[in-house]
Amino acid sequence: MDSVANIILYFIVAIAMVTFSVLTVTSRKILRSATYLLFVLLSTAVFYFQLGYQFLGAVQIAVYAGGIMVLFVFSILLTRHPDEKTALLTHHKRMLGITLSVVSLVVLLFALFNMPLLHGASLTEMIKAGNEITMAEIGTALVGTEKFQYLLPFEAVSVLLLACIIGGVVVARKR
Amino acid sequence: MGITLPILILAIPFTMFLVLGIGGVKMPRKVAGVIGILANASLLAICYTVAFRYFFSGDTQFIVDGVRQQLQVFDVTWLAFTERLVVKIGFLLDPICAMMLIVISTISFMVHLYSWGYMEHEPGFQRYYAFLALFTFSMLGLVVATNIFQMYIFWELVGVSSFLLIGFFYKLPSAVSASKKAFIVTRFADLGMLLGILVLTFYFPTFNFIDITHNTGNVLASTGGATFLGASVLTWALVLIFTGGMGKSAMMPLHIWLPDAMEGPTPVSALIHAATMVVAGVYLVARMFPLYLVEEASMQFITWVGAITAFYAAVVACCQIDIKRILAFSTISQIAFMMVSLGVARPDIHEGLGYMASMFHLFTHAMFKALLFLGAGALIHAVHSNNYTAMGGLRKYMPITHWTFLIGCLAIAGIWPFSGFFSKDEMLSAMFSYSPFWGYWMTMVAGLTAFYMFRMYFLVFWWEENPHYKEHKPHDAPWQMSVPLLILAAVSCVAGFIPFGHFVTWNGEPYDIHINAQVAATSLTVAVIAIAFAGWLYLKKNDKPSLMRQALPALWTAAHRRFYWDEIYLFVTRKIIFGGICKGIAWFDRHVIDATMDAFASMTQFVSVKIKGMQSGSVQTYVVWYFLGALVLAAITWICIL
Amino acid sequence: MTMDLSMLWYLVPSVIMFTAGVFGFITRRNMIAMLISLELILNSADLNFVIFNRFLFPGQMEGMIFTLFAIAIAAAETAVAIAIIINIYRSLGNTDINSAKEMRH
Amino acid sequence: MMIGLACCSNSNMKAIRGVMVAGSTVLLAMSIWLVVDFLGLRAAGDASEMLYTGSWMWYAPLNIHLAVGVDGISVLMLLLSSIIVFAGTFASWKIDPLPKNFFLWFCLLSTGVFGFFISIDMFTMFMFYEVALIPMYLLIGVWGTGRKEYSAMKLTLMLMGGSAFLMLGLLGIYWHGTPEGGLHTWNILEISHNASIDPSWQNLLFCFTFVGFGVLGAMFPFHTWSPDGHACAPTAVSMLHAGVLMKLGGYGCFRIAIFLLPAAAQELAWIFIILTGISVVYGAFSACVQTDLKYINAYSSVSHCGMVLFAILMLNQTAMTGGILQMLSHGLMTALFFALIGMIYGRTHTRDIREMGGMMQIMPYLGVCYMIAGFASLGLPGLSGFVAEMTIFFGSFEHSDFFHRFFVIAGTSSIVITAVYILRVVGKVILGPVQNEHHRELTDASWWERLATVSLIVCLAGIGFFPNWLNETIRASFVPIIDALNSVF
Repeated sequence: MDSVANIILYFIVAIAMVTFSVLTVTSRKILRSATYLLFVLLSTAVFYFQLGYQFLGAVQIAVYAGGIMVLFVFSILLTRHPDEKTALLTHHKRMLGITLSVVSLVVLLFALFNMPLLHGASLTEMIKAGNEITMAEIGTALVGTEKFQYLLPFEAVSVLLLACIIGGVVVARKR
Repeated sequence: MGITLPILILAIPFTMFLVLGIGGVKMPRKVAGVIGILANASLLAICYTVAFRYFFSGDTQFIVDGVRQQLQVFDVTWLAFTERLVVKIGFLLDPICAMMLIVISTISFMVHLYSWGYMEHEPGFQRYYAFLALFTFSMLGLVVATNIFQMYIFWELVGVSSFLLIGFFYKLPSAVSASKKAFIVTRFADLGMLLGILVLTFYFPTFNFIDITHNTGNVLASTGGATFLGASVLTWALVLIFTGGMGKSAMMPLHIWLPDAMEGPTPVSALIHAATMVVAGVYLVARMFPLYLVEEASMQFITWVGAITAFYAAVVACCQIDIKRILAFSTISQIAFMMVSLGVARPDIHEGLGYMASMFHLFTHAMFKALLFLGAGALIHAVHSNNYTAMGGLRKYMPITHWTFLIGCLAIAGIWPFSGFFSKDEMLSAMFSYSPFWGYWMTMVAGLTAFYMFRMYFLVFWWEENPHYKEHKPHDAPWQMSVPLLILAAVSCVAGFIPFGHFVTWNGEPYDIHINAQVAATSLTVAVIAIAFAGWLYLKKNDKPSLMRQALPALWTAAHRRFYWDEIYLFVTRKIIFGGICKGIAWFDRHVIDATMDAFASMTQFVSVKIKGMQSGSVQTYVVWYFLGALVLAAITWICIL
Repeated sequence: MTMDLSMLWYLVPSVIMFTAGVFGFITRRNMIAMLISLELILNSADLNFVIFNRFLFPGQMEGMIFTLFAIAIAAAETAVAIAIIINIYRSLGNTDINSAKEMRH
Repeated sequence: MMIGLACCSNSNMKAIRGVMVAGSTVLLAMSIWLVVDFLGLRAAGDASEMLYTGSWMWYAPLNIHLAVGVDGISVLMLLLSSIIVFAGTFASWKIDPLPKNFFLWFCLLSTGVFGFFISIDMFTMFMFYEVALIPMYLLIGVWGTGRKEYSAMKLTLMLMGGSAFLMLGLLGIYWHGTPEGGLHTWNILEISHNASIDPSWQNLLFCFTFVGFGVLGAMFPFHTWSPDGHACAPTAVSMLHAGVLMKLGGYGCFRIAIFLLPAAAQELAWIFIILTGISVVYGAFSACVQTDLKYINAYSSVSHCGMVLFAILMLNQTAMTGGILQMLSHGLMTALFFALIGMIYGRTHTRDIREMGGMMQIMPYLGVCYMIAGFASLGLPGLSGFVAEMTIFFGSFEHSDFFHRFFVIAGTSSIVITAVYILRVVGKVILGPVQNEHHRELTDASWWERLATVSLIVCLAGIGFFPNWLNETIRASFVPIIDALNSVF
């Protein structure tokens, strides 16, 4: 049995998430959709918190909502006027998009609701059942080489990020 | 008999061909001429030695109890098709071969000598001698063949040397097309011969002449009575082989190449298209004579082809303007005479008189026809035209040519005591003994022969003088050309008295020639009447010939145009084979076969263009497809779960 | 029935976010907008990782670590993508997906 | 070996020529030595099917070996190839752009050919076959003339299509060629000894392999790559392709299709006899109306190669021997033809026979050579074509049923048609008056061209004059195949 506050929080966040997702992809002003995306990302972060992954939530806010969004905004401002509207979609394309998304949504939801595994245990039990994940654990996991420890991917990602930095500079630099 | 001389007979002309052909370009004409003449003189000596030794030495190799033997001097393997079908190259010496050796070497020598004068100023004289040497080699190889395949090999080679010599003036389109025609027509005939050989050897697997002709019964038995389209296979084989002979000997309907072949230099016409190569067909039949005897039908075929050709060619010869063409048709007619004579020869009719007579005529005809051609060459040399319309009244200007030509004409007309009389008389009596119909028929042809020969003779040497002579006075030819004329004229005068039956008969046993008085009288009378008629028409310029022409315009035109054989052939080859079949196939190839292949390609391309949209590089489209795929998978899963 | 915050609850918004992302990705012509939609899809996937980790394997943290890496990679990917988009914008003058048909310019 | 030579050379023309001449001469010498040695071994009484055998494991899981060995036929084919490579080197003395690359591909092509002829492992055989095919695309596409891209593509695609069939056939033979439980093998000799392929499978596989090789042998209706390909290819490539590569088809047909699948060969030969019989006559008729010298020759190749396959399908020793002789003869002759056409084209810049004439007056040497090639093609005694054709006809005539007779007679009639088209060209191009006055300034052959043509003519005449040793060598090599065929009944 979850606490009511938790449930209310859930609903607020879920509704915000759904609304802003839809708004993100339907808004004709690109800067706005970026802003809506920010809200989606934030609400996701809230979910992470709620699910007990504080570090992850923090990363989500810092990297995604902080870093990536800035990139987006910059690029949007660099490539078009802020109030410029995207052209209206051609009818058949929009219809195609809507149909496809709705159909897949239906199919996915149908599948979700028919999956018995997904009901059952509640969040609180789960958080209680599993230990809270501490920063120390995460830290050890990231730099260890044992089973369930991720030094190699960690290094790979760092190299990847470095490559991205260089790549981004090379690609975007003025000729 | 040693093998040195026979090998030399083949080796000398071949070496000469190589020497003159490869080194000829850098050789001065004089040197080439001397080499050619000397080589031919030695060839002549060797051939005479061999032939005389064969006929007169009385060696038991050559003659046993008065019967002349066939002797394979050597026979080496050339190519083994199967264990039994082995092609050999060898040297078969027998009466007809020895006779042909004499004929070929004599005429070849005369022609070489004559050409020295006639061709001296032509470019490519060395090449000309090289080709002549190649021809001599091939012809000798043909007559000495021990087996039918060797004969076929050399048969092809004489064809090609004939092609080369007819096309000697290769800058002239007419010469080129004449050579082409000659080669293709004879090649077509050779196809028949090849098929004949294939059929024959399928049943009786040997090529060797002696094996075939001495075992005719076995050959017949080996076919096992098989028939095809109503005729026995042996008949088919023999008729097909004879087709080869028809092509080479210019029998109807394969005669069309010979008149055109006159585009070649005149001495070549004398050598190849009068004396030697064109009688190859006769020689072939004579070679296989015992086998032909077995199949009555094939003999009938030969007789009929010969008789029709003889008459046809004689009629056409009456209406030609070009003197070489007249001689060409006369050659056709005379060879057809020999064919008929062979066709009516039977062992039980005067011991195969027709065979002997045919060979006799072959011999005499070679001499006097070569004479006539060389004489015609001298005429052409003098007036620079082939047509009698450019001639007339030449007897005063060219006495030697005139007298020798007259001798030739008398010989071919069959006037005693010239050689043609004797041989023709023997042939006619053979025909009369076989069937009076053929006798009278061929007598009529003989009369026509006398008529057209003297028509030409009178038109060329009498009639009226051509006005051009004032500007350009004709004169007799240089000695190199006159000497052969005189020699051949002399031969034509005396050759008839050779007791030919002692030398050449179908089975090697001697036979005494005796003039059949009745036949001789008939043919002589006919010939004299024909000559008189010709003289009445053509001795002096008058309008009787043109009146006659106007009386029968259609006949004259038809005969002049050789009864439209060339046109028929042209139609068949140009329109049907070339225009129809070849063009059709080429069209089919381009537009059906190739188009099908191209269609495969363009279909592939079409499809790829159509589905190219899926690979547009547009990520959005990919996503759409991806999701559609995912949905389909989901649907499938769902169905499966249900 | 008791109001349990079960797995399903969390998955539904995630699914909706995902389909919204798909919709945006398919329909938008602006490359940045497409990138934004892509972020939505990615985000929903991240969220799913976390949800599954929490509800099915609460004692472990593979899902979380994976999401952690995913976020890092998403950041890298976005940076490069944006660099490319800006570059395209420089050479073409717009960021329309349909105008970038050829690889070389 | 020659690749190495060519690779070493820099792009200096002289050096490349030097390397090529040295290489091809060495190759020629080695081939002649091989033939002599082979004949010596045979004479010494070595009667095994293949000599100089060797086998190296290449890829064990599929039991692929690099197995080599030669019999009389392959020895002669090697000799033929090296002669043509030799002549081709001289014929492409002045190849224009990128001479090094040209010769490099040329060498790769010849490597494929040589490899093919010495392999007795089906897989390596196939591999070399492909190695020989691929360079064709580049050689035609880069150094060709006219619609070269189209032709190169067409040629490659059609031959690749053939290879696809072939691969199916070979795989089939591989899987079925061993008795139950045995180790699958690619080795031709082992498969033939096992003789375990089920007849119904044989029929299918025979069709696959025969069609596969038949495409390369220009069998009707898969011949259309040949005219276009030959017309556009550079001289040496035409020579090598028509002279040797098309022979791969015929060689494969008897070495694999007939040798390994004798029952099917007996049963299905009639289908292919019809097709090849059509090829023979059809090619000849088509050649009669073409106006491009190379097209004429390409169609004539279709006709002659049709004759090769036709002879092989007769399934008796004489005809098959004739088929091989025809391969040799056609290889030399057609190489000579293409060399000459290339030389004429190089001077006149046209191959249209309507625009040429009287070449004999302008370039007598080339004219004479062309006539000799023509005579060889139409089967003049004393040159190789005659020997080959006669052997084929006499061999084919051993079948006495109406069906075979009909096609043999049709085949023989092709010699007349051949005469027609050859003489047509000779009459128009070589003889006759000069058509184009500009042509009068052209020069006759240079020394390297003379060397190329003389080497081929000598071989043609050599076969034509002394055919019997070839005949005996080939005949003896057919014994195992004939045995295989006879064992079926």
